[in-house]
Amino acid sequence: MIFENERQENRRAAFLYLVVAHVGAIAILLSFGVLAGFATKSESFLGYTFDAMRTAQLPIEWATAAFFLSFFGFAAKAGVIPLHVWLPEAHPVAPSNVSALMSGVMLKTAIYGIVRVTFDLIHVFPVWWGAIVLSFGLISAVMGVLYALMQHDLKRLLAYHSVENIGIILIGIGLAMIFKAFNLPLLAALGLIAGLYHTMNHAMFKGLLFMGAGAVLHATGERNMEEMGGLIHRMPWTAALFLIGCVSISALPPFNGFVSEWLTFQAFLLSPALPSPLIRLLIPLGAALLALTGALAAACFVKAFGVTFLGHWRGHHNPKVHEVDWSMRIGMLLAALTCFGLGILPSVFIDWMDIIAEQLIGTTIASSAGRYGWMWLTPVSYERASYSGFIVFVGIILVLGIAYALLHVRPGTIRRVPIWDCGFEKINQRMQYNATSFAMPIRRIFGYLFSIRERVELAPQAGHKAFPKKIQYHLSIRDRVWGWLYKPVVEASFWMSRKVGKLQQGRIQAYLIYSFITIIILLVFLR
Amino acid sequence: MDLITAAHVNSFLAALVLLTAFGMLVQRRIYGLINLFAWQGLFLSLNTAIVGYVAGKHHLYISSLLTLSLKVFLLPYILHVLIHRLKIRKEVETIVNIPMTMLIGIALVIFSYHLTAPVRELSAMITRSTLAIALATVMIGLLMMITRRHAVTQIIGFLALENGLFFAATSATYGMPLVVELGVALDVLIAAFIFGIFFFHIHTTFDSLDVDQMARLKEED
Amino acid sequence: MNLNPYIIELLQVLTLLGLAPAFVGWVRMVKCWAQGRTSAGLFQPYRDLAKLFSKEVLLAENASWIFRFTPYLVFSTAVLAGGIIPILSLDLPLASTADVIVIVALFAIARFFTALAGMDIGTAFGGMGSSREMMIASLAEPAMLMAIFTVSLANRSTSLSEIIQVIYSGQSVLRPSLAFAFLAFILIALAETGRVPVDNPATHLELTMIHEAMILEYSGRHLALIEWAGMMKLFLFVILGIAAFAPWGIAAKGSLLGIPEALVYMVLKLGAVGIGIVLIETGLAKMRLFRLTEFLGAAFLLATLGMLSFFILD
Amino acid sequence: MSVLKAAIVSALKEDARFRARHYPESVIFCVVPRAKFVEAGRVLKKAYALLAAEWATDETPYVRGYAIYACYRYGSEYLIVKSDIPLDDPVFPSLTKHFVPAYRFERQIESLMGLTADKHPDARPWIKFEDWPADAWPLRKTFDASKPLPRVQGEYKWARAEGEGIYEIPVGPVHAGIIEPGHFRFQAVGETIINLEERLGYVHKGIEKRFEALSWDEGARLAGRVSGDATVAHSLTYCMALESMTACSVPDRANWLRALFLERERIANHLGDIGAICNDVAFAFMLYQTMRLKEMLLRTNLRLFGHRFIMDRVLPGGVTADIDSQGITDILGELNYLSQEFEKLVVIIDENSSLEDRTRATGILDPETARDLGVVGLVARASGLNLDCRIQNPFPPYDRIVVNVPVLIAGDVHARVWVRVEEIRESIRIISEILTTLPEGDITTAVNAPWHDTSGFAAVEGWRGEIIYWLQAGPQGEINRCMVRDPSTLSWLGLERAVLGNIVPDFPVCNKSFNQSYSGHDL
Repeated sequence: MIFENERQENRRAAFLYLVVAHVGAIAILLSFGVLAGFATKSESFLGYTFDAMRTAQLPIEWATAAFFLSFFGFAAKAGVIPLHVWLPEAHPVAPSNVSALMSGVMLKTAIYGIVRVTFDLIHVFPVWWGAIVLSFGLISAVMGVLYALMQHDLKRLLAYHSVENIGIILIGIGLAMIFKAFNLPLLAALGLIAGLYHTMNHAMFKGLLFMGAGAVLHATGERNMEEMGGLIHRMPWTAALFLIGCVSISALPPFNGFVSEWLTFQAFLLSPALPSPLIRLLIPLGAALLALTGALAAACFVKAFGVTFLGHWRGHHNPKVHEVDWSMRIGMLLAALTCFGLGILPSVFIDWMDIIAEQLIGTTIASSAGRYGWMWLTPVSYERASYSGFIVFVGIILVLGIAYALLHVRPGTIRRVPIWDCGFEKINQRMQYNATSFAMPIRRIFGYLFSIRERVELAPQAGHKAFPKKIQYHLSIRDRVWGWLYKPVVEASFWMSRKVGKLQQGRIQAYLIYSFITIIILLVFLR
Repeated sequence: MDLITAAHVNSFLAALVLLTAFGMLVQRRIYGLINLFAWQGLFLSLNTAIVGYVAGKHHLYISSLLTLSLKVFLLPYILHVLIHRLKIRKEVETIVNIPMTMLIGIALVIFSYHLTAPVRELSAMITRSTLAIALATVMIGLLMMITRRHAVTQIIGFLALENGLFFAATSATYGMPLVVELGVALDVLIAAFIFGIFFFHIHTTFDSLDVDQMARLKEED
Repeated sequence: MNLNPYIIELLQVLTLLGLAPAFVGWVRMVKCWAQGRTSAGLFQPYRDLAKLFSKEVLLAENASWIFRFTPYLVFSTAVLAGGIIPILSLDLPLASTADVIVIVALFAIARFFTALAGMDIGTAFGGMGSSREMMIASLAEPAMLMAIFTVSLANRSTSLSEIIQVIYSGQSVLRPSLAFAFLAFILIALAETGRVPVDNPATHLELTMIHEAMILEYSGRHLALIEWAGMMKLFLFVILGIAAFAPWGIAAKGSLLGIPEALVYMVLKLGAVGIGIVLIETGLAKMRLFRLTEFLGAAFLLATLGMLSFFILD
Repeated sequence: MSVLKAAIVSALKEDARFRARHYPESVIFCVVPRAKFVEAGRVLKKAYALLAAEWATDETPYVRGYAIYACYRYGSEYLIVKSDIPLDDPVFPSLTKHFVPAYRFERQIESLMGLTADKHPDARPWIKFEDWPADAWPLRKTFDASKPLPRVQGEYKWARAEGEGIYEIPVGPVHAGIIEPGHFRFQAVGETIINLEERLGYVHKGIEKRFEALSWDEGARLAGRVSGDATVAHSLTYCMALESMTACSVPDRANWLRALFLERERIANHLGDIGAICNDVAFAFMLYQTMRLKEMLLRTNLRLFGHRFIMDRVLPGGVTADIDSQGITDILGELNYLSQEFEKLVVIIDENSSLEDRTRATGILDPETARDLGVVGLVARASGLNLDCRIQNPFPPYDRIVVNVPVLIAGDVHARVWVRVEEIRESIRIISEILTTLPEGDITTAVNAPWHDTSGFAAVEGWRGEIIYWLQAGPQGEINRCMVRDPSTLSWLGLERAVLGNIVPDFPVCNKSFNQSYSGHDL
């Protein structure tokens, strides 16, 4: 029955994808329509060129409409929460190379669209647009990675990570918009570059990961991580390259994911330059959310890699697993090398990208970012912060090599022995951690963001509750977004009618809440 | 003591008052709660004395002493005795989980800061920046009353709220007139006694200090 | 070319490698005294390491290269961090390689691979340790970032040597924001280095372990490297705290003579911190695993209050 | 007439025959036909009796066949029901439908005596391992214990939870600490324990079989070695069972000294446990302090009584160690010091919130489950069951001492710690009372050999709880069967239930708070 349910849910998701995609496309068209309309005063179709739109003077209401229409449209394409539902459904069913392209290119066109419309076509906008983009970015990042953690379908997991990464990109763009609105072009350029750098990074490591997932799927015929394990012994190349993807996406130095995340942090750290005290106070909390995202992503990829490639084979059937052929390996290798290159030579790439910032914001950061040569990344100034992926990499390798050499001057012996089994001797594949268990602590901590149902069924023995004969465990995790978005609207009216009658509660807390909320509202308006 | 140092000490004490307020918000044990309340009173009284010295308002010394004797010694002592007498369980139950309470608390601080921003810009006093903290303390006191279901925590929340008001008065206007302050102090004392009497009544009526029990008083529908 | 900075760099790394076990020995020693026991002495950790280095390596049959690679990686990230964080002097050629955020990330990569190594053998304990470690990390990281944020606000830099220079130049007075950040840092450091009340480094109960559970299958020189790196991590977190909040004593740029003095200061501070750790560890029981959300939530709260009070009060 | 006897008589009428050759006479002994064995259980269950023990005997030396016994407890009464089982049809009806503890008793009977429990839902062996030959039944007289057993292939079917995300944690039998061996199998999802199954028997030493080859006096020494940490209680129970069969009247001074030993054993073990529980939550300070106090007691034991654990000082007919007035002063002084030191530690236990946070609401065994499982001793008293042999059926000298045992209903680790704390306080008081009122006189008396075909029973409150011995004299007056029921046999069941729904890292502290004996269980 649950299976049936899920099928039904799949159908609903597919339907929603169609709806979202079409409504999104219409929204984008409408947005351009608005822009074009003001460009030519509806007299001809000449307005539909970017140059015309750029010069148009829009009243703020219309600009806002245009912006939100296009933001909604592109966000739907990019899978920004809460418009993400189609994404994890579409990715797993698509072939892996298509998935790689989808996340590599399609999501990026959406980012391109948002950047183009905002910075280029409208180019003068109020702060709160940026705040909105930033908020959506933060929500997408945190929720995306949490959803990903709950998955044990490898490709769904990666698909949810796209939601997270789009979020991180939007954080950079949102920051850039805020800075630009406050007329801080240098910082805006930094935010924008951070976002765009992450866009590029995401294309690389997500492509790599999807290819790796494809290789695993190809070799085992499985998408469920709970049925995998120990693949590193049979697919060493795929494992090593997939690991590079994992390290990159988890934002760990010296790979590329870290560079863009670090740049975003630097943009956050410069937010005290903003003139508005309230925004100054709120933005650092966003940085904390970004840090949370990074750490959760690391947890998620320890899970993904650890369960898929390490340990013992967990599956019930035992397929002949083999390494993929060279053409696939080379594809992954190229992506991995790019990840590595983007990670240790960021100043070179930023130099190339600066043209975008120059065009859109009118400032470059290359002058400061690459001032101390190709090895150093100094986004604002040398005193402020600096990072050298290259030296970090060389340093690690150097110390590692020295330690290894010193320890192998005298050849030490290594003896291969069975796993320590506490003297029990009958270890089996069930006795290792799995994906669901790995995510359980985080599931419990952030559980209120999902609708999680856990049930343990005991089949008792001969009418006794002690010593169960069969134990069945059920776990269902659902996305709460739909429940949060639409159900409340429907139920609100019912709720209102019920609650009004319940104001008489007899509870001190309830009365206090009423008065507290009243005080706050009064304070807001009387301020 | 020059003005700059005084301002520093003043803001440090404000920070400590805020810290104790948050401490009370997340504290699970009743004794810990009372001790934190006593500490808060101590910081408050020190702060009042310093402000009194800097501003040359000598009646603030009296309020400082009043705070010290009332909130650092007398009320905590009364509460200790009450808890001992009533044999209340040491753990305090919370309605909202503690990490969530912390986040709400942070939001309240930001909100108070936002709210007091205009005052801060107009005022020229050394204590003006602590106004936001004072307001936040008031709000956290209220939040504490909302998120805890124990009668003792309710009164401590109330007292913490009063601490915040007092703090606000010292930082915004260098203190209320002495008469008013004496009156407030008396009020607090009386309120504490009334609460004490209530405790006994709630306790004997419901055999528990859980104010949720009072929901039973509601008319059945 | 001035070679002095490079000599100092080397000196720093040697200090780290040499003194980290002594610091752990000191903590254990004070702990024994606090519990009314005789201690094994300051040098027991060295003897332990020497013993492990000379022992044969027993490797599980299905261990992959990740399992063998991890000890070296963990060790080398710790050593690299020791070259970046100012322990004795500000005159470090490597100092600008990485700011505090990168240093935190260096520890993160060590943790990432340790967690993978925990899952490599495919036992219940290893995976359990990895899962717990990553959970703690994901709660500690936001708090850590807020603490960094506060410190960098007060000192206008995230680079440690710059922070120390700002503090030395007297621009940064004692501020409530830094006091909050410092408190937060203490909680985070306890969590990151696996001390009581977050983890119990001395336990033998596999089911309760966090860090130890991940490295349960290690032996011989691999275990020695991991243990040594663990000692260095504790040492470095203390040094990080000293550098960000109380750097007085660390030799300024270009001052070779300041280094012996810096060493004396460092030893004194480490001694005091060791006593502090013991007081915490003796007075507290280990927390229930899911209480950690409150513990690290409190760290986040303190760090955020630090940030807020910077804007409100400073 | 006693309640239980009345219930049996009214339900079974003539089917129940009451036999006299069982001692002490206060314990009612009745024989019912095999077909009525379960009926008797059902009736007694209705009368709120608890199953205290179930065991089987091989009575071929009397040319009778096998027999199955069940011992019930209600308040201060004990009642033993016996059914004969023919040699050619070694099957007995199962009590599991009415009593949970019968689960393991009957599996054990099946494994070791080779009697099949009819309608028992679980056919897996207990104590006996899967690599024993299927027909190796050590407790049968035909079994030759001197020959080593061949190892065979076999498989033990563990309870298994199904569902996505379930994994198993095998812990033991070799543990990281210096504790006895036992295997725990968890079914868990992440940190949540879905099910725990114990597998014991790793310290099976064939003790019950060994008794049958010993003389009555040697038996007392073996009884002292059943579970080393409860040596006084075990040898005392054995001696009392034997003395009841032989109508031996132990000198009063010996009785008082036995109580002294018993209470000292209780204090020492409780101290060790409190420290160990705290150590399991990384509060090592407490461990070292309590170990210091425990060591002080043990050294005094060595000095005054010649053995740290007072092993072999309780023998049939009395005790072998006396105490002089200097010793009395020493102990009183020591207790005074102990009491002061201990109260300081209690303040720390009580005030330290981090410690309390770990112990409260952890590993809850609720009173209802505790009653179902029939747990005894301090585990029962922490779960609201007021069970203590020193009060309910006081053996001398407890009939002249007022014992106040604490009963808590929380059933969590904290309650089990607190029961121990209160018991230490109470034992300190009891020892002072014993020492001030210690009567003069002999400390030992001669014991006759028991009559053939008699049986004796004794129950003593050891520090873990009620220990039961049941002795049967053979046709020549030798030991035909010695049944040992350590409290662990019942209380181990409690642990399985108490940890359900807890998180994995809380298991060690739950386990330590039960601290049941492996050796006393794996007979």
